[in-house]
Amino acid sequence: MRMSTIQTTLLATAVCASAGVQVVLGSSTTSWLAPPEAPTNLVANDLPWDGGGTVQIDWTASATPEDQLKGYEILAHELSVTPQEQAVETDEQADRAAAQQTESLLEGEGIAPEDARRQAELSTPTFATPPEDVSEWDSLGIIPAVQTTYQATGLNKDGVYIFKIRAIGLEGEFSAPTAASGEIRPVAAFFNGRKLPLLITLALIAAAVFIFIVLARRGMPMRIRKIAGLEAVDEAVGRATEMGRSILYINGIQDMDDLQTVAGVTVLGHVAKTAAEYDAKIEVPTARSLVMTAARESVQSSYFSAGRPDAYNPDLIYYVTDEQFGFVAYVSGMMTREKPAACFYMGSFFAESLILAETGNSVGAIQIAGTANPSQLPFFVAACDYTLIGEEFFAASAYLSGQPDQLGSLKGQDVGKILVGIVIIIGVTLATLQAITGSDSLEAAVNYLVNVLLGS
Amino acid sequence: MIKLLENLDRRWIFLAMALCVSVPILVIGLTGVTFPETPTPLAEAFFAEVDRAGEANGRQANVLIALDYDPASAGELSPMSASLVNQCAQRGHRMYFISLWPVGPQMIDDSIQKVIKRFYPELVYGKDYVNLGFKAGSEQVIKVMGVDLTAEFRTDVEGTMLSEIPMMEGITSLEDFDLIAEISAGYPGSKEWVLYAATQYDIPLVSGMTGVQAPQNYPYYPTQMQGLLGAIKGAAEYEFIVNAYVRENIVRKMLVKNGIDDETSRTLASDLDQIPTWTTTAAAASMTPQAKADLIDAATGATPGEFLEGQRRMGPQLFAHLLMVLLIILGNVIFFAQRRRGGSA
Amino acid sequence: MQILTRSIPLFITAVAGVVMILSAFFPYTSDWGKFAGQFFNILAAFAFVLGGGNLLKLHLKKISDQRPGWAYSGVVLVCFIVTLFVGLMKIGAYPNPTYPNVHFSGETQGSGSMFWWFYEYVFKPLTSTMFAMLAFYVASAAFRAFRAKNFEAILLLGTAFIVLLGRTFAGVLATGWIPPDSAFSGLRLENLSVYVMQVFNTAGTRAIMIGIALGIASTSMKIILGIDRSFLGSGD
Amino acid sequence: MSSSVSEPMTSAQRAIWAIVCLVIVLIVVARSFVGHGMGRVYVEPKPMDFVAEVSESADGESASTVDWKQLPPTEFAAYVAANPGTETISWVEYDQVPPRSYFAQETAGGGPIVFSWPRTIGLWLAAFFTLAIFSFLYRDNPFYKFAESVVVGVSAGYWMVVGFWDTIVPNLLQRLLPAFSKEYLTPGMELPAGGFDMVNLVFLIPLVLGLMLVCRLLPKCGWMSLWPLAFIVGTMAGLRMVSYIESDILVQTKETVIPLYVQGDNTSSTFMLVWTTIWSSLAQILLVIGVLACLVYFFFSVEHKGAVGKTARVGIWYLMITFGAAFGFTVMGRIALLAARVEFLFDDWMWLIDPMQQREFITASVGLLF
Repeated sequence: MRMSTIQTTLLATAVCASAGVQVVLGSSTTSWLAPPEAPTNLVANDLPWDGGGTVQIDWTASATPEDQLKGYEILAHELSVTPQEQAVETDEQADRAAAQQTESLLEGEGIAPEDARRQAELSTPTFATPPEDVSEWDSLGIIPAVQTTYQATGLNKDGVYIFKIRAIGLEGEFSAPTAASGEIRPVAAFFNGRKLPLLITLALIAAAVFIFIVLARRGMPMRIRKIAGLEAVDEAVGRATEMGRSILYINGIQDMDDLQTVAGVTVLGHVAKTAAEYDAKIEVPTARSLVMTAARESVQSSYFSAGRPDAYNPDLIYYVTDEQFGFVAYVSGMMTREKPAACFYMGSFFAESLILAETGNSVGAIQIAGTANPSQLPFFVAACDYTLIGEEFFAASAYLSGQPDQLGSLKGQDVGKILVGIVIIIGVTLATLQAITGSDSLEAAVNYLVNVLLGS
Repeated sequence: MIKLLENLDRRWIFLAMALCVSVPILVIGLTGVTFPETPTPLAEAFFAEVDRAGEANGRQANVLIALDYDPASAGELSPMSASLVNQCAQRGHRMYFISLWPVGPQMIDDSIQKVIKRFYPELVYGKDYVNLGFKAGSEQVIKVMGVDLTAEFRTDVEGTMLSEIPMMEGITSLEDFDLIAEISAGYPGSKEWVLYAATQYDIPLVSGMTGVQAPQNYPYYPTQMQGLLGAIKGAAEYEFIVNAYVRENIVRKMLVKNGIDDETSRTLASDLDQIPTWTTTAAAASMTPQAKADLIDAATGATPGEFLEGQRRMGPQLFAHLLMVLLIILGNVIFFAQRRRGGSA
Repeated sequence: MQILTRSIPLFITAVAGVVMILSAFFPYTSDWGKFAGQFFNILAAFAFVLGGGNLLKLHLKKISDQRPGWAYSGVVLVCFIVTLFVGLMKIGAYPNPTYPNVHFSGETQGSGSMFWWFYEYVFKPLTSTMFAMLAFYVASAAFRAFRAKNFEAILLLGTAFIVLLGRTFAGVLATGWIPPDSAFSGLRLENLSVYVMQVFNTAGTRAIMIGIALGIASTSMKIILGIDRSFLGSGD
Repeated sequence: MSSSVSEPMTSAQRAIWAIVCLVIVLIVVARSFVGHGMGRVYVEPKPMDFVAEVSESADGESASTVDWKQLPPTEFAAYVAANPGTETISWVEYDQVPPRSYFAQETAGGGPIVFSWPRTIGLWLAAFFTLAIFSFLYRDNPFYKFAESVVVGVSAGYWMVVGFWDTIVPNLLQRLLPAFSKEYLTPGMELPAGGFDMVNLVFLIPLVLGLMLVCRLLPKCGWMSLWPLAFIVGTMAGLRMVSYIESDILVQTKETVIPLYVQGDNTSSTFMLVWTTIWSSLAQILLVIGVLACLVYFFFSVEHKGAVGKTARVGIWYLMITFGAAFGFTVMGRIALLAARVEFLFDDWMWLIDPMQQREFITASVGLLF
């Protein structure tokens, strides 16, 4: 809602420019020299459906014509409680006191709970009298004279405010301020209405994912396109077996709270299963102890399902160190010594991506990488044979697992992409037509789409 | 020749890189000459946003300065922080330093020592700037600060309670800041500030970042991030703008202090080259010779080395980039030569 | 055991996740979100303890097994313990001038303390030099890995050239002859690099971001609903 | 590509490397005997003296309070002499000063600035570690292994210390043990009314979860860490789900809703107007096409064939340009980091260059090089 400074400046310039004309034309009259008339009927209200901290202010325009005004200045004053009340106000007792008051009010008058609470809180403390001189009030800014409404944002949710407004003439002379508004506490509403579009989007995406998961569980076939990097997994494992060398799997350097690491563990399960079938050795150094635990569980169950539980060796999955470069130094040293035939880098990678891919390249390994950290993708793309890019990497874990739940959620994500695509196409079409025709109704439609449907 | 290059030991490449970086540093260090900078719109936007902080709310601006980096990235980022603090101090903004990185407090300390203590000794700790230190928890810290700042930050870095710090009065949540200025080296960093602060609470955000992060943050500019400095180039450009601004401001203040009227001071400060000749004119008669000498020094003297770090580093940058381009071309020449011979790539 | 290792953790995950989602929409619940956030931050600090403990365990084992290079494990341990002791005890740190009688009141990393010394002269040079090594690796990778194998690779290299040259003085040298206000000023390298960043890079990054966000949203939902529980150690 | 790292070097190559090393060593040795030497740190002592001011409480029942007052060194001596038996606390802090100040003091014949052994040793140690790490570029060696072990140990300890003092103490101990914290750790805190705030009992939850997390270290109790892990993963999932949808889906979609036609802003001539219109409209069109094409690339339900395949290919082109840009920027960053380290060696340690004007400029050292 905030007006950009450029817009304000433009408006101010426009106002000034027209004023210049006015001065020349109306030089015989002196009306613009006198202070402008004060605006009237000031009403301030807590903005409903918000997260708190915003007050809506409306007023009737000054009697002085718009083109003779520089604008209106919004003044606010946060009321301070008188000293003896302060002790109560500072801790939880105030809330309790307010709650009791709320109850009594609710019983007696049957008004809406939210308003009751606010009134209760307002009536408890007595406030120090605000300063008479408005120059001691906080100025919230000067807005163009064409406006008769303003949203004061960023106020203290627990504070109580009163407002005044005054007109400013072209020469910067002030009108008398209006009478103070009522005392307003910019409380938070039960539901933050400004977040409604977000909630709807969230619900849509969640519903799409959920519905497809349910459909998949009911046995609806889920077709997913081939992902090039994954086709190469068998080839890489096969080559390692042929050469009698090991497979190295790096699960990124982040902990289990990173969703990429979780996806990496799922991919590891598949690679380990293939390795078990081919009877190839797979080695997994990790940078986090929790990842080591998860990786052991995952590999063990893969060996079980491949029917080779005896071949599972937990000692090949081990923790090195949390320190980024310590870990890299260890892994690159190990790679030069053992020369693995295939290297997998699946997870969240940072600067070490380059060192790993470089070293892997120098020992001549087949390298397959997957990460959602875009900054590291160029190095993987350049130095590895196959790379899973961004969302592909998340999709890969679903694709490999072959579980209906995972595939269903992938379909749900596709629905999200279709939605985004449709909104972009409609929006761009409308905006382009608007830019060419200059139509007002189209402009309104675009503004509605951009500012309301897609959030503030 | 091709044969030789094919088997080139990578240590020769390392040596070439070392020379490309160290020789320009030596030469620039000895001669003090740097390459001229032409600021791009992004750096100008960064400067303008810091400059106008607080104007919308019509008060002295509260600027939250988050230095989320460690010494490993300081090479790229410390010039940005130095210039940022320089601009804020010169502009009279109140500075609140925090960090989401464990070693961040040291970076804050460096900036305070290097800029505030040295060039703005008149600023008072607790009134003009405060160091709130590090908190663990990454984006969760931002999230909690959005609701209740004191729940997360109870003391400053020296253990003084926030209630005893004058400038903390009236600061309860992120919304009480007029600008968030953030220097970031990764996670948590600019993306998190965009996600959890700028987008949620509609607070202006400017961010300086390492080159690695810059491409991913471009889509946020200019709606969710009002200024963006990428890598050492961004730092050098910003440094250039801030230095010019600071010099102009200092000269103007000096003139006003010496009784020159505002209008003249402004025009003079905007064209510093004319200062030495101007001091010989009658208009400057009211100034003492000492004041004149100080003024000429302020207008034309050398910029302190602290504020040239970024511009100095653009020298090695140029030669290293040329080396990189050369290496890629050379690598491809070998690649195509091999392919023609039928060798495997 | 199933209850302790499966049911309760899944319940905790669901509650924690739902609370975080609700607190975004219902201001009255933002306090819950605040508590959850604070708890998380405290846990994050405990995770450092876990990391330190793991380190201790790993290297003690290496030493007791007398594995190759165990002497270096000894170095790790000594450094770890000394840093920890010096920092936790605030050895050589000055108290806060307001409370000179309380030893622990001062700044942990205050200039002049032992802990600061460790930071300034050990931690800082080591980590930043480790990071600086990447400049060398980048050069060697440029020579060996970036091959114009196909059209895609040529695009990648071409953009890299534009950025590399456009972001230094070389750009000005190479294309500075194009007048800045002519019709072709957009072809000056420094302008071209900005154009590439704002159009192509923004488009690509934006699509990647939207895709990843969708991936994260659906994975988060699966985690909260208990469908994806691989983080608890197994795929099912 | 086969590796060339493991190939033995020819003797000529070895000789070149030996010469390079020798030259560096010679410069260092020579440099330390020229002028004021190199790599020295000077500090200025700053005495901090406090005296106790005991004030009796008004009612005479509760204990008297002690206030500590800082006095300048001159007043301090007089105060102590005047009030024997007063409790005092004193220590000396040291501020690092540029060597220039020390040289000036020497010329002037005396002053408070002194040479600092701990910091000078530290600086040389830092230089040693820097070179030890760089030595890995030549080959793995004991110096590097030593430096690597040190960094692992120190960083783990460093994180624990900072986490303890900056998070555990203020956010956990202050809440659960207010009296203890005020007495020994953070005397500046305010005690809640009654000495303890019952609301803070809720902070027992993170304490218990935290201890359970640490239980991962015990062989039998590993499962206990699953609870805090579940909490971490759960909060992260909830937090990220909402914020990613808001910031990366809604806002990014909104940013892409732009008109494909933009009027140019250069009105100097009709040609320039048309030209800038084409140029800026083209930017918008390319942007929208790019976002849509890349989205198609990430679409998993349809095979990349026919029209979809062609669009996806355009998507890949965009992605490759994106990666090229990322590569260029990454290179920039890495080189700046290296430059910073080299500056440390040349400036702080070897005193070859002096960009911060910390010392008198020594021309002799320049002569050594050129």
